[in-house]
Amino acid sequence: MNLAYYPGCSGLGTSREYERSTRAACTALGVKLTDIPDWSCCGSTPAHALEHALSGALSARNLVGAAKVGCDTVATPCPSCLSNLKTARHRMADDGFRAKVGRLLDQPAEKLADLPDVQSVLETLVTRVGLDAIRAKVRQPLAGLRVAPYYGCIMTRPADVMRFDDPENPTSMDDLLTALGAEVVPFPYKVECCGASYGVTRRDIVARLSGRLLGAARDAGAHAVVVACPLCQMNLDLRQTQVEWPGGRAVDMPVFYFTQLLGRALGVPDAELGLEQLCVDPAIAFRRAAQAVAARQAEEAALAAKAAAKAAQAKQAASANEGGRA
Amino acid sequence: MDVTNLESVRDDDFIHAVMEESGQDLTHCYQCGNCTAGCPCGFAYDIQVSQIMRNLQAGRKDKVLNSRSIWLCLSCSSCTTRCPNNIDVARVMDVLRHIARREGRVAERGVTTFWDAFLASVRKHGRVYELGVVANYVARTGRVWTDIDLLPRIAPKGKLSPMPHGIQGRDEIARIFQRYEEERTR
Amino acid sequence: MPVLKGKELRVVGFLCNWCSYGGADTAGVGRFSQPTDLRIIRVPCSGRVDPMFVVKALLGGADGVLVSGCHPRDCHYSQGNFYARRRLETLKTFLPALGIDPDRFQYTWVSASEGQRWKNVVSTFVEKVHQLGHAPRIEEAAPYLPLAEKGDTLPAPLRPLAWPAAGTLTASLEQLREKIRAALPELDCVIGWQQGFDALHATPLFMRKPEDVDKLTWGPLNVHNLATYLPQFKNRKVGVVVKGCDSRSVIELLQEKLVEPDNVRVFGMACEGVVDVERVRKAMEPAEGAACTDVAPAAVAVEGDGLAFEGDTPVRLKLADVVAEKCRTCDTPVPLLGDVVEGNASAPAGPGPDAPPSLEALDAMTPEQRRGFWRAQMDRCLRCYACRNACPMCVCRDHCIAESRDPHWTTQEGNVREKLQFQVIHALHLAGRCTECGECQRACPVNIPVLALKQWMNRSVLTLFDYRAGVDVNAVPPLLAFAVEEKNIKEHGL
Amino acid sequence: MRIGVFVCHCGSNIGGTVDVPGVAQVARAYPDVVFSSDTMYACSEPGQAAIVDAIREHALDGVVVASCTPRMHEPTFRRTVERAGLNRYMFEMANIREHVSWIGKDREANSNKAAELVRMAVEKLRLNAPLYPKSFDVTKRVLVIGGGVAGIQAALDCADGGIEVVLVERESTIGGKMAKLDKTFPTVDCSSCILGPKMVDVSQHPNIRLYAHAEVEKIGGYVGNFKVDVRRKATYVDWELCTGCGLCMEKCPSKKSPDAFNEHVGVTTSINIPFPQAIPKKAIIDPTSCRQFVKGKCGVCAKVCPTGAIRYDMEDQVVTEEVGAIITATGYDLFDYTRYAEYGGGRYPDVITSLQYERLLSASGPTGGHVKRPSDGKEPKTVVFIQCVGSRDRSVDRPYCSGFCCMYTAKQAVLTKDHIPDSRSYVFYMDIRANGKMYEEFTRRAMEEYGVQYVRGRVSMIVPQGDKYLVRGVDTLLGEQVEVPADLVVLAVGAESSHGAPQLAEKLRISYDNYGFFMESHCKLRPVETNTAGVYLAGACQGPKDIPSSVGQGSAAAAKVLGLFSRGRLESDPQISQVDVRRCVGCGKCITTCPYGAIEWMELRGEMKARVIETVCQGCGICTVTCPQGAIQLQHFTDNQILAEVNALCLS
Repeated sequence: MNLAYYPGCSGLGTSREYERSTRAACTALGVKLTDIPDWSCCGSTPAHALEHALSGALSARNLVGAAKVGCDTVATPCPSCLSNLKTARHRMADDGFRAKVGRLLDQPAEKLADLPDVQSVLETLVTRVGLDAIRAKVRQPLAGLRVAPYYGCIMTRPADVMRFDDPENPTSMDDLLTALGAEVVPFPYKVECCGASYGVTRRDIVARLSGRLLGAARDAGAHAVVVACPLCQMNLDLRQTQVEWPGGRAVDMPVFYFTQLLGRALGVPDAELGLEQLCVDPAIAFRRAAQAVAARQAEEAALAAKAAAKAAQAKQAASANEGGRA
Repeated sequence: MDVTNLESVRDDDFIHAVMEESGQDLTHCYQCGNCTAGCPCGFAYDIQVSQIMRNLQAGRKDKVLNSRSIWLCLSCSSCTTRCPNNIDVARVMDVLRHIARREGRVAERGVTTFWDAFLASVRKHGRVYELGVVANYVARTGRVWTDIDLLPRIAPKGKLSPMPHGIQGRDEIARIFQRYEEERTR
Repeated sequence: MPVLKGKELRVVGFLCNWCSYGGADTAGVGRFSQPTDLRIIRVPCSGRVDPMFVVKALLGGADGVLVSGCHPRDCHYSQGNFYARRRLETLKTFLPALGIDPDRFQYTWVSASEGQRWKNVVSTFVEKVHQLGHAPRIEEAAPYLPLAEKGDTLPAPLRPLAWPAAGTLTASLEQLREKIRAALPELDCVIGWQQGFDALHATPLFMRKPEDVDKLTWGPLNVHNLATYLPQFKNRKVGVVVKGCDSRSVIELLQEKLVEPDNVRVFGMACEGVVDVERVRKAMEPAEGAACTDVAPAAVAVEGDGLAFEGDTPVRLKLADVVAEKCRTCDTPVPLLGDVVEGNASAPAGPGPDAPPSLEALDAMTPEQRRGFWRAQMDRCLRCYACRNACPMCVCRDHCIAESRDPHWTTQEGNVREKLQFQVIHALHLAGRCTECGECQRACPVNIPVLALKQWMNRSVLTLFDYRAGVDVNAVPPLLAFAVEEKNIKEHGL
Repeated sequence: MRIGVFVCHCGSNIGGTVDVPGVAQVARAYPDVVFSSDTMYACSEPGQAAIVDAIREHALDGVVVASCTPRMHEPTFRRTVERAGLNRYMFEMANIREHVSWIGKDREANSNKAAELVRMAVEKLRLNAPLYPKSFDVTKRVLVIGGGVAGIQAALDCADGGIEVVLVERESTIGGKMAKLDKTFPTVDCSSCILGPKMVDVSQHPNIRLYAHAEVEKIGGYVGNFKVDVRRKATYVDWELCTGCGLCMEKCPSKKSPDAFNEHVGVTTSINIPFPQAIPKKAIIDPTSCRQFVKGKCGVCAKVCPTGAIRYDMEDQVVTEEVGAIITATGYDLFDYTRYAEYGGGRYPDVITSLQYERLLSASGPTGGHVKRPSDGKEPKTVVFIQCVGSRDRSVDRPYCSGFCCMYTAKQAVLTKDHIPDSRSYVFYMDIRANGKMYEEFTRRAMEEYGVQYVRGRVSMIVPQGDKYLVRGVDTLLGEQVEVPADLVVLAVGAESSHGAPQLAEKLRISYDNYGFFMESHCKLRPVETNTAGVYLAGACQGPKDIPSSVGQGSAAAAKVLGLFSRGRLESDPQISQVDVRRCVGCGKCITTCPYGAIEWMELRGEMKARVIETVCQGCGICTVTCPQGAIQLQHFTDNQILAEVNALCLS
C-alpha cells in the first residue's frame, strides 16, 4: 500500500507544528509518506461555497497527482482538506459532475473515474499502524495528563462521505491517547463546531463557539485539549484570548495536536514536535499532570503509612499483652 | 408583519433549481427542526435553518437568498448528520450560496470578501498564502484592526511565512479558475 | 361496430389476480388514462404464466407481451413470482434465437396499491412497442438459407482441429465385452451398437445372450445415444454402453428419477469422436448426381487419425474433417459415470467449450435473417417428430403435448407457425435439461439444425444460473428452483 | 353450448365512453352466444333478475357479464347464476370499467377493446367446466402464539367460545408489554389491576393449555388441520412441583442477574419469578448467571426448595399439538435507542427508555414506585421527554409512526407530576397524535391541568453538565434554539417488529413488510386475516398498536376462528390443480416446485404418479407450468382456457 501525503496549505504556515509533528511521529512509527509532487490547495470552504465543480477540480488535481506517483491512498492531517478531497472523490461517481470537473481540469473525465482513496492521518495511524503497535512503541507514557479529545466537526461527518468512526461520538483519538498513557476526560463536544474560518470575519461566532468548547474542557478538569485540525487549533489556542469563557472564568488551556503528544510519548525530541510554537504554554499541561501524579503518589503514601501505623499499633498491643501475662 | 400570499411568493423554478443542484428532495422535510436544534451558529442567524428549509418549500426565493444565515453557515454538517429524513441540509445551504453568488446577492459581504481573498491567493500561487489573504481582506474591507491583538501572540512563533509558497503548476490552477469563469458566464 | 384501426397495436398482458390485476383496477379507479392497446388476461399468479403462452402470443401476431406479478417476497402464494422470474428471464434471453426482439416481451412487478405505477408501466411498455412498430411475422419473412447445397447442415466453419485424434484413446473393445459378459446374467439386457445395414451405419444392439456380445462394435460410427432407450426399460434391470456425451444423458435421467439407479448398469467407453455420416457421404460422393447409397463402402476401418473406406473407390478421410459437430466442442470424451473402460490414461481432454458451429452461425445472423432462416427451415420440416423421438430427455413419449388436444398447444395445421411452436416447446422443455447430445439434429431426415435452438437455450441457462445439465446427479435444475435474490438477473426497468 | 352475454352501462361509468349496445350487438356474432343484451346496472336487483330470467328463458348454460372488475362483483354474479341453476363456475366476467371506460376517452378504441374483452371471456367460458367444492373435517383447537394482551384476549374469547386453546408464550410469564406498564392512558387506571384478572382467567380456564417459556418450532399442515411442534425451553425448575413460594429467590446468593422484566433497571436473582402477579407464578433459573451453572457449585435453591422442584439437568422438550387455526399475537419490541449517539448512545445513566420509566413509576418495580435517577437515586425535578426516538426517522430506517408514544408520553408526564408534585416536565414533540376516544382530551389535560410543557421540535443532542443533562433542542413555533437542564431524560422509543418475527412468518407462510410486521389480507377489509387460510393476526405483530386496538383485534381474530369452526366441515376452493394420471409420467417436477407441499406421490398399477392434496392446494398453478406433459392442470385456469384467450386475441 503506497501512501501519498497531502500536507495542506496551513502546514506551511499557522500549523507548521502539526506538519512537523505528523512527519516526526510517522517516521518514528515507520510510516512512509510520499509527498504529492507540486500539490496545490484544495480550495477549502471558499471553493465549495462558491461552486462544487470548482472545489472538485482543485481537489481532484491532487488526487490525480497522487495516482501519478503510484499511490492508492492519500493521507492528510487537515480535516478541511480531507473533507474536500473525500467529497470530490465521492461525487466523481456522478457522470455529470465528473464531466464538469473534467472540463475544468481540461482532462478526459474517465481519468477521474477511479481516484485514490483518501483518509486522515489519524485514520492511517489507528487503522494501518494499529493501537497495539503504537502502545508497544511508547517510551514515555503521558502519565497523569488529563486531556479533552476534540475531533472537530467534519473529521467524521457527513458519515456517508467520511466513512470513519462514529459521526456523533468518535473514539479513535480517545483510544490513541489512552494507549499513550493519557487520561481521557468525558468530553461531550467532540464534534461540535469551533467557528471554523469565521475568526477573521465574525470573531463573535468563534469567540462563543470556541469559548463553549474550552469551558467544557475546563469543567471536565482537563489539563489540555487535543485536536486534529489546524483551524480548530488556531481558534482554541491563538484565539484563546478572544473567546467568551462560560461563567467568565478564564484559564490557560494548552491545545495540542494529537501528533505532538503521540511524538512525545514515542520519545521524539520536543524540538521536532514544535511544542514551542503553541501559543498557550504546553508546559502548563505537563506541570498539572506532574502535580496530579505527585498528589496521587502522596495520597497512596499517606494510605500506606496509615496502614503501617495501624499494623504497628496492633503489634504493640499484642506484645503489651504478652508482657502483661508474663 | 404583512400577510404572505403563498401563491404570489412561490417561485417553482427556484425550488426546482435548488433540488436539481443539491440533489436533495425538499419535500422530504417535515419541519422537525432538528437542523436548527443542532446548528452551532443558529444564534447568529437571521432565519433559522429549519425555517430556511420551510421557506424553500414555499419557494420564497428572495427571503432565502437575501438572508444572512446562508453566509454564516459553518458547513459543520450537524444538520445533515441528524436529519431524520436523510436530507443533506449542509449541501442545500452550499447550493443556496452558489445561486446567491450567481445572482450577486450577498448579505454578509465580509464573509465573501474573505473567501474571494482566499481564492485569489490560491489562483495566484496555487497554494494559500495566509498573510496575503488577511492583507488582501483588510485592504478590501478597510478593517485595519482585524486581529491586530493576535499579532504579538503569533509573531514570535515563527509560523507565518513572509513569502508565498508558489508551485510550478501555478498557471494550471489559474486556468482552472479561468475555465470556471468561462463556464459560469456561458 | 368499427374495426380496429391501424393506430393500435396488439399488446397482451398476463396479470396475477392478487397484485397486478388489482393494481390495474386501482389505476382505473384513479382514472389514470392509459394507452388502449393492452388486453389483460387474468391469471391467479405470475407463476401460472407459462413462457409458452408468451411465445404463442408472439408467434400468433402479438406486437408485445407484458407479464406482471406481485413484488418479490409479496407473492400471494409466497413463491410464484420467484419461479416466474426465472422462467420469464430465460425466455427473454431465448427470443432473439427466433429473431424476435426481446423488447417486445417484458415482465415486472406491480402491487394492488400501485395504480400510478401501473399507469407508468403500461404507458412505457406500450410506447416502447409503438417504437418497434408492428411485429414482423415469421411466416412472412423472406426465406434465408445460408446453405451450400440442399441437404447440407449449417456451414460449419471447419477450423483446424487437434481433437479428436484417433488412436489417442486405445480403449479396448475386448475389455468392454468382458465386462458385459460378466454382468449379463443379472441384467435383462445390455444396449450397445452393432454394424447396421451397411458398413457406414451402426445400429443399436440389444444383448441378452452371451453370444450377442460378440456382435458389439466400437468406433466412430457408433453415433446413437443409447441412453434414449433407458426410460422404456423402467423397472427392469438393464445395462447400457455410453460414450462421454451419452453418459451426461444418463446422469440427467437419473437426476430426474426417470430411471432408477439400481436398475441401470452403465458401461462407459472413452470416446474418440464420432462421424457425421452426412459429411462422410459428401466427402465420398464420386461424381455429380450420384445418389448417396451408391457410395456405401464395403468396410470402414480406423487408421491412425483417419478412416479408411474400402469399396469400388477406396477413400481415406481425416476424422477431423467428417467428425460430428458436437465432438468439435466436446469436453467430456470420458464418461462421467459407470464402469468405464479408460483405455489410454493419457487421454487428451477435448478442445474445450468454444461456440458450437450451428450456434456460431445463428449468432452471426441478423434478427431478420434468423426469422427468414427458421421460416425456410420450418418450410422443410415434415413434422415427423424424429427429433423428439431421438431425444433422450423427451420422456413424455406418447403424452407429448405436441399431439395432445388437452392441452392443445399446437394445431395440426402444417404451417411454419405451428411447426416452430413445437420446436420452441421442445427447446423450453429442455431448458436446463439438454446435454447437447445432438440426437435431435442427427435424426432429422431433412437435416434441420434444431440443435442450435437447444444450444442457445443452454447458453442462456449457463449465463443466468451458471448451470450445466448432465453433470451432477444430485443437482436441482435451475427452473425447478429459485433464489430470493437472483445473482445474474437484474430487474428490467419498467 | 348456449352462452348469454350481458354488457353493463354502469350508469354512465361505462356507457359514457363505450358504445355498450354496440358491444352487445357484436357479441351476438361470437361462437355459442345465443343471447346478448345491454343492461343499466347488472349488479342491481333488476339487473340480476334479468340475468336469471334470460338463463331460464334461453336455456343458457354459460353467462358472461361485461362490467366492472371481477375482484368486485364476481362473487355476486356467481350467486346470481347459481340462483338460476347454473354451476357458479360457468360464468366469466369482462372488466370493461376499470380496464376500459375509466382509463381512456377514445370511444371507438374503448368499444373495440370492450368487444375483444367480451370475446376473450366467451372463448374461455366455452371451455369452462362445472366445479364442485370438496369438504373436509376440522380440528376444533386453536393455537395462539404470544401471551400479551392481544393473545390473552384472543385465547380467552376462543376458550369462552368453547374451543380448546393452546397458548404459547416465549417468556416465562404471560402479560407481555402491558404487564410492565404502571398505568394506562387515557383513563390512568392501573395496568396490572385490569390485566391481572385476565391473566388469572387464562391460568384457570379449563379450555386453555398454556406453554410459557416455549416457542413454536415447526408448523405443518393446512387450515383445519395444522400440526405444530412447540419447544418447551428448560426452566431448570419442575413447574409441576413449584408452588411459587419465592423462598429460592430470598436465598439465592447470586443477586446480579440481569433483570429483563424490569428492563434492566437494576438486577435480580438468578432464580426468580419475574413479578408477583406472574402467570404461571413459577420460578425459573437463568443459567448464564446462576453459580451452579457458571461455577458448577452452589445448589442453594435446591436445598431450600420445600417441594424439591429444582432440576439443574432439565433439557428442552418438544411437544406436538394439532390445531385447526392459528392466531399470531407476537407483539412488538422496542427500538434500540443506543443508535442515537447524540443522545448518549447508552452512556448516560439518566437517559432512559419510556418502558424503563414505566418500571420506575410502577409500585411493583425496582424502586417500589418511587421515581429515582438510576445514577444517584435522587428524585428528578426536571424531566424531559423526547418523542419519536426511532419513529418517523428515515435515517434509522424507521419511517413509520409508532402510534402510541404520544399518548404514553402524555401519561408519563402526568404521572410524573403525581409522583413529584414540585417537578416540571417538558415534552419535545413533532406532532401530537391523539386520535382515539378521549385521547385528545387527555393530552390537553396534561398541558392544562398538569402544566406539562409541550415544546414543538426535535432534540439535537444531550450534553452532561455537572449532575444535570443539558437538552439542546428547538422550539419551531418560537423559531428559536432552546435548551433545558434536565435531571432525567425519558426517550419515547418507537415500536419495531418483535425479534424473530420474520422467521416465524416463514414458518407460518404469511408475508411480512420491510420492517418485519406481518401483512394482513386487506388493510381495510380483512385486517386480522392473512393470505394463508386459517392463520390470523392480533395486536402489534401486524403493526404498532395501543391496548384498545390490540384487545379489539384479539377479539376479532377469535371471532374469525369461531366463525371458521362454526361449520362442521370446511369447503375447499375447487379452483385447484388436478392430475390427469394418464398423462403423468411420474417425473415429480410438480412435487419439487409446489410451495405448499400439496402434491404427493401415489402408486398406480406399479407406477408412481403425482396426486394433489385438495385441501392443501391453494391454486397458484406453478405446477401446471412445471409439468412438461401438461398432465397437471389448474382447474378454471387450464392451459386450454388461457390459450383460448390468447388465441381469441392473436389468431383472430
